[in-house]
Amino acid sequence: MSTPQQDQSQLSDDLAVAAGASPHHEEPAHSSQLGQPLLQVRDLRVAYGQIQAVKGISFDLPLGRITTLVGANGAGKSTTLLALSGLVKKAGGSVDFDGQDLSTMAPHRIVQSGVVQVAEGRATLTTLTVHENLELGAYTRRIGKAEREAEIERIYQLFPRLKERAGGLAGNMSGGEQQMLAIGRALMAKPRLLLLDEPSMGLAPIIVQDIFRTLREINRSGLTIFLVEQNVRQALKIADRAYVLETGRIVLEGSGQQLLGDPKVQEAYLGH
Amino acid sequence: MLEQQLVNALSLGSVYALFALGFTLIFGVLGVVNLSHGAVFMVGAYGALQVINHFGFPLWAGLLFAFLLCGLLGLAIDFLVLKPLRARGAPHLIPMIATIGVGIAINSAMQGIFGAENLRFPAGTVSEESLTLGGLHLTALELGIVLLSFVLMGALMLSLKRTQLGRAMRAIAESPKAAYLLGINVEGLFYLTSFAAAGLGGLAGVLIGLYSNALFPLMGQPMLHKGIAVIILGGLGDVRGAMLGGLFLGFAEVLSIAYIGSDMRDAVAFGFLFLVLLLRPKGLFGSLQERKV
Amino acid sequence: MEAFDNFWAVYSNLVLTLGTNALLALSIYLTLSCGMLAMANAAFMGIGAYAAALLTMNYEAPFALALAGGMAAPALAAFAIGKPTLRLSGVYLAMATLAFGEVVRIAILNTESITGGALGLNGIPPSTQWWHVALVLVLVLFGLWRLNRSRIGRAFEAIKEDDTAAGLMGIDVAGHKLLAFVLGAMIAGLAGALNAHLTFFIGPNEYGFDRGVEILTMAILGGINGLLGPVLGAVTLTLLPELLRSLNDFRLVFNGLILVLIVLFLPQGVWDPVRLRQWFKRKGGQA
Amino acid sequence: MLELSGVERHFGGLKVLQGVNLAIPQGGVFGLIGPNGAGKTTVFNLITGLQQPDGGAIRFDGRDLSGLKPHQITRLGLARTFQNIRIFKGMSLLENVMVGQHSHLRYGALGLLLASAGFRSQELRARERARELLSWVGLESQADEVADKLSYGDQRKLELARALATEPRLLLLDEPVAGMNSAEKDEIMGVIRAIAARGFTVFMIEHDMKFVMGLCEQIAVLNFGQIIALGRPDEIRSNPQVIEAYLGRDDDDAGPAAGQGERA
Amino acid sequence: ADLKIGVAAALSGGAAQYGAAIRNGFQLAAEQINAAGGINGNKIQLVIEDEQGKKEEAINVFKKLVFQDKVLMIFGPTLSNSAQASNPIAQASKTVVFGTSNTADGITSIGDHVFRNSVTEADVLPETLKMAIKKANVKKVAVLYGNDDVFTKSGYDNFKKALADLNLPVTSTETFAKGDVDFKAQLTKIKAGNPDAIVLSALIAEGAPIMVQARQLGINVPFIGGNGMNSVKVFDLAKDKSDGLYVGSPWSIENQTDANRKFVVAYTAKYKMAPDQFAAQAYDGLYVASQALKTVKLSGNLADDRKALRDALPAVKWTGATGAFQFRRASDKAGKPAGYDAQQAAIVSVTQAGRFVIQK
Ligand SMILES: Nc1ncnc2c1ncn2[C@@H]1O[C@H](COP(=O)(O)OP(=O)(O)OP(=O)(O)O)[C@@H](O)[C@H]1O
Ligand SMILES: Nc1ncnc2c1ncn2[C@@H]1O[C@H](COP(=O)(O)OP(=O)(O)OP(=O)(O)O)[C@@H](O)[C@H]1O
Ligand SMILES: [Mg+2]
Ligand SMILES: [Mg+2]
Repeated sequence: MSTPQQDQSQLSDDLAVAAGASPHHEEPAHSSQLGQPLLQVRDLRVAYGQIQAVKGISFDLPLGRITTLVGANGAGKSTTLLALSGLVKKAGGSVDFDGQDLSTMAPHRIVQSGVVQVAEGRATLTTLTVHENLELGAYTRRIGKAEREAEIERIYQLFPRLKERAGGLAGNMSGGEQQMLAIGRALMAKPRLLLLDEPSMGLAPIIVQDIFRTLREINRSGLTIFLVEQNVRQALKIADRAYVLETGRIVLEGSGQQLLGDPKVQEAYLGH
Repeated sequence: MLEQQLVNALSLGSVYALFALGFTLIFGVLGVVNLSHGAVFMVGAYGALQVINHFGFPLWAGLLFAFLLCGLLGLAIDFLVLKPLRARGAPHLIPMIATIGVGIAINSAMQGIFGAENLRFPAGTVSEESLTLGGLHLTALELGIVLLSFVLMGALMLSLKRTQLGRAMRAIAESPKAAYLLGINVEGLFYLTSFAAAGLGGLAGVLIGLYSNALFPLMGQPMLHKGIAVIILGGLGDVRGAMLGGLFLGFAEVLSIAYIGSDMRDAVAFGFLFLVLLLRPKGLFGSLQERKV
Repeated sequence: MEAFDNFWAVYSNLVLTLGTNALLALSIYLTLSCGMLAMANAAFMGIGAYAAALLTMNYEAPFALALAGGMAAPALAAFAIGKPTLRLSGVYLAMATLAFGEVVRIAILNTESITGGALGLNGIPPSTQWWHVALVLVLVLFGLWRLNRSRIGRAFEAIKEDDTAAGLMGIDVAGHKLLAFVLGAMIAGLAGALNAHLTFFIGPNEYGFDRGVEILTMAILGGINGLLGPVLGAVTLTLLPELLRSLNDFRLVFNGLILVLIVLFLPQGVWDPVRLRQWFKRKGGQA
Repeated sequence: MLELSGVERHFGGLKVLQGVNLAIPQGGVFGLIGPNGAGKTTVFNLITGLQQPDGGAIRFDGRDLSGLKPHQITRLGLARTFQNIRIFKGMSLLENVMVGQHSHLRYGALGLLLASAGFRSQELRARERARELLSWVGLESQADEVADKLSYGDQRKLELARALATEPRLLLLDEPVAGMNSAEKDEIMGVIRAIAARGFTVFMIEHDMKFVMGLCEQIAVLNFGQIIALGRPDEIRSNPQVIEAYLGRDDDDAGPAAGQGERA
Repeated sequence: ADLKIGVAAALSGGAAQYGAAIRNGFQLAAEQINAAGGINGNKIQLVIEDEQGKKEEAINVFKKLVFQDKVLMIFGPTLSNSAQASNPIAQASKTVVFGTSNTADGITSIGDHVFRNSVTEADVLPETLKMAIKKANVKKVAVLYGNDDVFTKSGYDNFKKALADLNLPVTSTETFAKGDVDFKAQLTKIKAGNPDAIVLSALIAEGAPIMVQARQLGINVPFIGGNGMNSVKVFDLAKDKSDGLYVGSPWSIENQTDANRKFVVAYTAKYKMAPDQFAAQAYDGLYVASQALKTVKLSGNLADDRKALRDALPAVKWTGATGAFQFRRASDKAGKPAGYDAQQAAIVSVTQAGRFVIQK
């Protein structure tokens, strides 16, 4: 049996390939300039019945960068991500992804256009096997079985634990194993924009390190990432740009380093 | 006599399985115990009867017509009733109750239109003479039903187990939200399922209507009761299970008639169902799964 | 007064049927409120009806005793099958209980010397008075209301939400499920006993699949968020065909469609306190 | 007070736990850590009776727990929270907590039906106690809200309050701060300290090292179904086997344990 | 004034096909009677209510007819079960209830206001059996019946008694349930006993497929059917497999009396389909009642008129579509006189090439 403690650089390369950052990765049509906004959100509002969860926020996700959204419990982070993926109804605002208007698009079209999310609570398909979950990750891509299997093999190299349990039902995996599966499955879709909702939740420290390291690696090879985290210190460390969300409003923004140094942030989110 | 009874059991089992295939499919994907399936089944039989009687359609065209007619009916039910319920996330009992209402409405509407009398397909729609093979009697229709149910099961099973589409359907069955996140056109597949399941129900209606030779507005109800037993026996939503459950019920019924007494038939069949569930709480072929804590 | 007499002469039976149907809806509400989709209530009703009718007809038992028998017999049956059956969940439980119902029906069909088989029991004295039904309904409602406000009601609800977590709260899950099941059977049996003494005749086919589904429909349609829901559901479903009488051949079509419409547009059932409150607020606001 | 000796558990061919020996002493906070899939949650499931061990024995206060139902074990004074939150979503916060007091309310059927004095006073006391527990975790202001509406972090707090309501002597917490930010973690840390100070014994699984190290007197490390280390936080932190399998060598500024321990 | 007569029939639900035929029969008769000037100048006004084939509904409908519509008498309900539940209502309110399709035992023991013109199978089946024995040389029979339905089950009880009286050996007795589509298992078992005929107590929806499937299994012996099989539907449903079915009943579509021919022609013209026994008995029922009504002097007091009708009815003799008819007093469980049953001669016919051929 192998532990995740393998050659780190090897792992990161594999992850980068698996994430679609390899040369054959399609180039975005319009905003091909690194740092230009790939996704622009303007005045996004979401309400659950009477409760306003997101109260008009605007932000950009620059191409090829990691952007992070941090905030306390219930601030509306997950809601924002769900709204981007079209899974909750928007009460207003616009979402422009590389020239396309996502705000009225059906959820499956959003995924097809390259915006893929690893949702909070993982959303693994518990009655399917680990392997089938990964196969379904490539649902939107019309690729042959051989190619699909090769890509799954790369995910397995990234998370050897998954390979050991490939034929087991995803529902029987431990919490951490399911989290790995969810990330691996999202990478199978070769996203252009990866939305991650608390990817480190429930993972052992060593895996958390891996994940943050690999996120940085995939990002370096070209994938745009939007990261929602409560692990604020880690998130800010790898983020190029960061927003702080409080009760549905963006209250602070800046580069990751700026916010790391911000006393308010330190007080509220970084603790002692 | 035993040989003949085994043949009888096979064909009865296939009749049940044929009905149960569409029924289990819709449960498997939409998670709805669709109690209007019996009514859809009846509409298929009546629909084919109309086009065969009035337009002189040959049987295959009648079958095709029934498939399409019921498929569209299934789509309409999905669009008008099930979709709004999905949209508001109603718990699974609610759509079941709604389909009871749909079933009542369809059954009574058909009765209002066509009357309550028994109808039948014109003589000669299929040959009613039986083939005699070494003392065994079997009609062409029975043979057809047996073959068709196996073929349909095989096709459905292959497409559900081995293809991305099938995996997608299972994904939806478990969690539409997760399916959306994978880029699956969930609503589209719901429609497709409703169409296919109802279409299969219509096919079953024609074939079983031909078999029993008596069509009446409530002909779907007894089938529905048996169908529920069948899909539970087989494991809900499991296509292979529907087939095996159908055969199991067919054999249980026929053998209890042959060796215990026909007045105990249903007691034996349902007693068995009761026992099976106690021993295997998810049906004979349902996968037993512990819940993750 | 004469108008009332006249009304009562025509509709007394309907009103009393409302009462017994309300009891049936409450009986399934009890198991639903504990998270069990048990559909043996039609069978329990049948067992209660036969037990009570046989007590009156063969042993000339006083009515009260017959009613007690009509409660005890299904309670015993529920107790006997409850332990193995209630391990099942969801639709599987529904199916096992339906299968039990079929077995009961067939047993009645095949024990002709006692139950009259398919021909049923005839000439049951009509001892049920309107106040019997009313009293029983009030008592059952009161009992359930008290139950709901106690630790047992909370335990039922917790089991419905998540039985594993409930077990870890120190709740004897199996025991409480059995309790709900047996109490439900008693109420259904009582409804059966009252009904049998209202209609002169009972037969095995009245307690089959269709009745089981009808009972469930009444409860769900009315709403299972409170005690009034099942009662209103029973009222709706019993009155609807009568109100639609003038539609003749197509009345069941409308009956079915109205069922669908209620489900579509009243998500919590007919009795939905939250919606009603909002509604009143809006009204109040305008005034 | 809790003792596992030679506990085994298999799922099919998968040996999830192999001869686990563990003794949780009375008082204080005891930690269990280990890689994902090591079998930690399974240990909790075995202790609370949700699953039965395939070998070995589990004793609580000297009493063998084998064959007992979950509710019987709870009544012995054991309570837990879940890794995947399992609150009663349709009930109010107050009701959630009152469910926890189920086995401490004693009134008969008659008392219940007639709303006897005993019934009323017990219900009243339960309600007050529930409010008190909610205030421990800082949720008293939302006592009458429906639990479903709570955010993730608040749901965890509610689970904690609900578990406390069973009046346990030993409290098992499965990743109590997963999904919380550091301010909230501090809050929960305070709550757990207060609980421990009140004499409850706490047995906790957590991946957040700062949290674990800050709270626990003793920590056991589970890897591939076996205990590979047991000791005080500083011993564990520097155990090379643990670092290899679990903690990793953080190349960031803050050093192995604290740096990545912000959350997990 | 109009004479209000209530009809409670199952117009929806599983028994609707009988209820519909019954309603047709009544409507045809009412139309004819009214066209011929009514009864002593009064027109008949039918108040038709759907009782769905359910006992509770039948009770509701009876109460509505008796107390709200204030009808002179009630025809119905369709099923014997419903009659057991609803007829006591009529009896208690001293209103005549006249069944045209209730054949179960004990209906007329409910009380002296309960009448029926439906011949009980106890009277008919022995005749049918005797004829089949005579014509087809039957020495032993197998029995097949629906055991979950009052109608077919009480038919079976009467067959059983008649078979015992005739000392005819039974090779095997098999049952089926309403809604079954496959009977081959039972038939295979029957075939193994090698009977000379199969006694069949079934309704047509199951009876016709049974005949077809028997022939498919190579069973070519005659069927001896009960009341439920006496319908031209059998030709429609069983087509060329319909030969060799013996049925007995006071009414046969082939009975060439004037009254019957007139009925069949008028019915077929009005409803575009052939009548069945249910329609014929309903049709005759209204004529029987109208004979009684002719002799009643209406006072305008409902209770008095109802009583007068009740007293006039037993004496009626009438020859209609179902042949010569008169009432016969029935007794209750204690043996005291109660309601009135039908006294009629049965006609036995056998199916041949798509027709009923009357056997003599
Ligand atoms: N389905 C829902 N119905 C009603 N309210 C909801 C729903 N989901 C979330 N909320 C409310 O919306 C607000 C924002 O929730 P959201 O889940 O987006 O927060 P979050 O920032 O992701 O918090 P966490 O860190 O706990 O995951 C919260 O107040 C929450 O209670
Ligand atoms: N019901 C089951 N069937 C099969 N395998 C199971 C089952 N339950 C758990 N497992 C396996 O047992 C192993 C231990 O699971 P467990 O949940 O105890 O891990 P854990 O230590 O709590 O991990 P994490 O920190 O990720 O929550 C995992 O590999 C898991 O896949
Ligand atoms: Mg969130
Ligand atoms: Mg765990």
